[in-house]
Amino acid sequence: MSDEENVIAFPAAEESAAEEPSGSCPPEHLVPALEACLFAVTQPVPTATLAAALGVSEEQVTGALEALRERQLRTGAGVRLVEVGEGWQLRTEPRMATWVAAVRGGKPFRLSRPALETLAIVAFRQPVTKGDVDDIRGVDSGGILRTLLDRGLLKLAGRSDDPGRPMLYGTTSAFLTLFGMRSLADLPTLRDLRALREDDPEASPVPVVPFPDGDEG
Amino acid sequence: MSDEENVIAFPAAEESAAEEPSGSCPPEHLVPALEACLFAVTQPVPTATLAAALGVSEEQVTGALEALRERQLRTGAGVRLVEVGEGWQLRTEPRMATWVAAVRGGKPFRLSRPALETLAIVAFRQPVTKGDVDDIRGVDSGGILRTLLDRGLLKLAGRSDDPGRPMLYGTTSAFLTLFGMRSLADLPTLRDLRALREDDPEASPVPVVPFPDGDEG
Amino acid sequence: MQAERTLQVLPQPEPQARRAEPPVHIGVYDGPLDLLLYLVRKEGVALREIPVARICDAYLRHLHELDEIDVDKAGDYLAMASTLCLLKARELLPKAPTIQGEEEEEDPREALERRLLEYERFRDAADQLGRRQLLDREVFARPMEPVAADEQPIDPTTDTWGLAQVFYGLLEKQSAPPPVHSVAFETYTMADTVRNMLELLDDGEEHTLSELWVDMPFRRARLITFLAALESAKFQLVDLWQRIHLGAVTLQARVRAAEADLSMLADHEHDDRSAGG
Repeated sequence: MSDEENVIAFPAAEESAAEEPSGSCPPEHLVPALEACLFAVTQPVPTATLAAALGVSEEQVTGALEALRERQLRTGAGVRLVEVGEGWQLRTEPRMATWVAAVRGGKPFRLSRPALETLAIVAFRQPVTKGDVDDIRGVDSGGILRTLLDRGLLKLAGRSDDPGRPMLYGTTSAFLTLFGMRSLADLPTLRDLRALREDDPEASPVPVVPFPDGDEG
Repeated sequence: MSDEENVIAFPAAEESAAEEPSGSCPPEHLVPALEACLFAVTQPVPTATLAAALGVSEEQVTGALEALRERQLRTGAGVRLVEVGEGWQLRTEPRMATWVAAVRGGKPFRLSRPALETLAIVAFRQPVTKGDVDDIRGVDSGGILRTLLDRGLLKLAGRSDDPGRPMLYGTTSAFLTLFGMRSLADLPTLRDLRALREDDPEASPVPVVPFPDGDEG
Repeated sequence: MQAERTLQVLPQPEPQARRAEPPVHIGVYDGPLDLLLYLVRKEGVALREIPVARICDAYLRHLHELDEIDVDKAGDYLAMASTLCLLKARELLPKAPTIQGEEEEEDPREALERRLLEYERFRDAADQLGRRQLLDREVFARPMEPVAADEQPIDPTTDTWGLAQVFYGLLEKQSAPPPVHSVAFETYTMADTVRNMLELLDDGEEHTLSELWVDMPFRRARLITFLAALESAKFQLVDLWQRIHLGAVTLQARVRAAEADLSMLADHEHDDRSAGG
C-alpha cells in the first residue's frame, strides 16, 4: 500500500501528518472524517472541538454525527457512537463485550462495592465532605476517596464552611465517561423518603437530597 | 415505583460481562464482533487469534472480515480494515488524515513535569525564592520560573529579606482559574491528605464481593 | 405493640438454615450499617418495622461468628452493637409516660431507621450505577498507547489533587533518609526485576508504580523498576497507563508471572544496565 504513510493507526505516534488543516472539510467527507477523527482519539471530543478542527459549523457536525449513528445502527456495526461527559466517543457495541474481552485479554475492569457506594454518595450529594460520606456509609471512607481521586473519578471541589473547613469532593467528567452518562441528570433516581414522612409526621425533618431532577441547570 | 419498598431481595452483584467467553460467537454477530475486537486493540491481530477468541474457524473469520471490508467500502466509512504483516488492523481512511491530525493537534493543555513541580512548590510555599524552589526540586529552576511568569501563572511578590534580597514568587489569579480554585485555601493540606490516608484494604478497587443474599442460601 | 412482638420472638431458637451457613468474614460487610441492613433484609421486614430485639441478637451473634475482625474497624461494629442493645433495653421496659413537650430529643430508634433507610437508598443507587454499561467492562473505547508523561494532556480543573500529589511527593523525596549502605548494582537485572514485578502484579489488580516502590529505598532500584515497567509494557506483559497528566503510573498484568516469557529481555540486559548507570 503506497499511501500507508498517511494512515494514522496509532494515536500520538505520528507527527508528520499533523499539518495545518487546509480550509474546511468538504461536505461529502464529513461523515467519514468525523468517524476517522473519533477513531483516532481515545477521549470523548466536544462538538465544538470537532467543528473547529474540520472548519465547519457545530450544526454540520451534529448532523453528520447523526448520519454516522444512523449508518452504524442500520448496518449493525460493532462500534457505536455515544455522547458522554462533554463529548462524543466511539465505543464497542455492548453485546460484543465477551468477544472483545477475549481478544483484549487481561482482567475485566471492576469497581468494588465500597467504591460504587462512595461514588453514588458523592454524585448525588456533591459537593460533599468526607465526614458526610463516612456518616452515610457508617465507616471511614478515606482510603476509597483517595483511590477515586487518584483514578480521576473524583475531584477536590473547595472547602466546606463546617468547623475545620474540610475538603469538598465532587465527580469529574471521567466519572461521567466511565458510566456512559451525558450529565449528572443521567444518574439513577434515588428512592425518596416521602413515604416515611407521610406515615410519621412527627419525625424530624430528613435531609433533603439535592437531586438534579431531569434538567440540571 | 411504589412496590420498590417491598423489594427486600438484594440485587445480586453484577457479574462482569467480560468473563469466560461462553462457546462460540453466533454467525450473525461475527462481523460486528470482529469489528469491535479490532477497534478495541491497537496492535494488528492474527487471524488465528481472532478465531480462537471467538470460537470459530479461521475461514469464518476471514469471510466475516471480507464482509466487514466490503461494508466499509460500500458505506464510505472513515475507518478501514487493513491486513498488515502480523494480522488485521483498523486504520483511518488515508484521505481523512488531515482532519484526524487537526482534531488530534488541538492540543489539550500541557505542563511539563518540571513546570508542574515548580508551580506546585510556589503554590504551596509562597511567597518563595528561586533558591527555595531549587532546594526542593534539587535542580536549577530559573528557566521554568521565567516561563511561568511569562505565561501569567506566576507573579513577582516582592523581595525576600535574605542576603542578596532575592525575588519572591507567588501564584496569580490565572493560576487559580486554571486549576478551578476559588482561593489558595482550596489546596489540600497535609492534614487533609492524612484524613485520606486510612490504609484500609477495601480502598483499593478490589473485586466485588458477592453479597451474601439471604434468599440465595 | 412493637415491644409485644419482639418479646414474643425473643426465645425463638435459631432456624436451621442459618446454622448451616459457613462462617463469614468481616470483610464481606462494608461496615456495621451494611451488616445491619443485611440482617434486616434477611428478616424480610420493612425498615420501619424492625424487630429490634431479634435484630440485636442476630447482630451480636453475627459478630461472635466472625472468626476474624479488623481491629481498626471493630470500633464501628461495637458502637452499633451498643446502640442496638440500648434500643432493645428500651423496648423491653415499659414506656415511661412522657411529659408534654419534654421529649424533644429524636427517638434513637427513629434515628437508626433513618440512617438505615438513607444508607439503603445509596446502596440501591450504587447498585444501579454498577449495572450500567461501564467503560472497559461492557463497552470499550480505543485504547490509549502508553506515552511519556509530558505527552499526556492535563485537565487542571480536576487536577488540584494532582498538584498536591506532585508537591507532597517532592517533599517526601526530599526528606527520604539517605541509604545507610550501598547495594551492588549487579543485584538488579532487567529480567529479574520484571519477574519480581510480575509476581507483585499477579493478583490481577491495578497497582501504581509507587506501590511497587514501597520497599525500595534506593534510587537505582526504583529506576530499574521503572525501566522494567516500560519494558514490560513494550512486550505486552503489562498494561501501563496514566489516567491523568503526571498522575500515578498504573500497572496491571496481562500475563501471569509464571507464564511470562522473558527471554527477549536477555538481549536488553546490557543496554538497560548502561541506561541505569
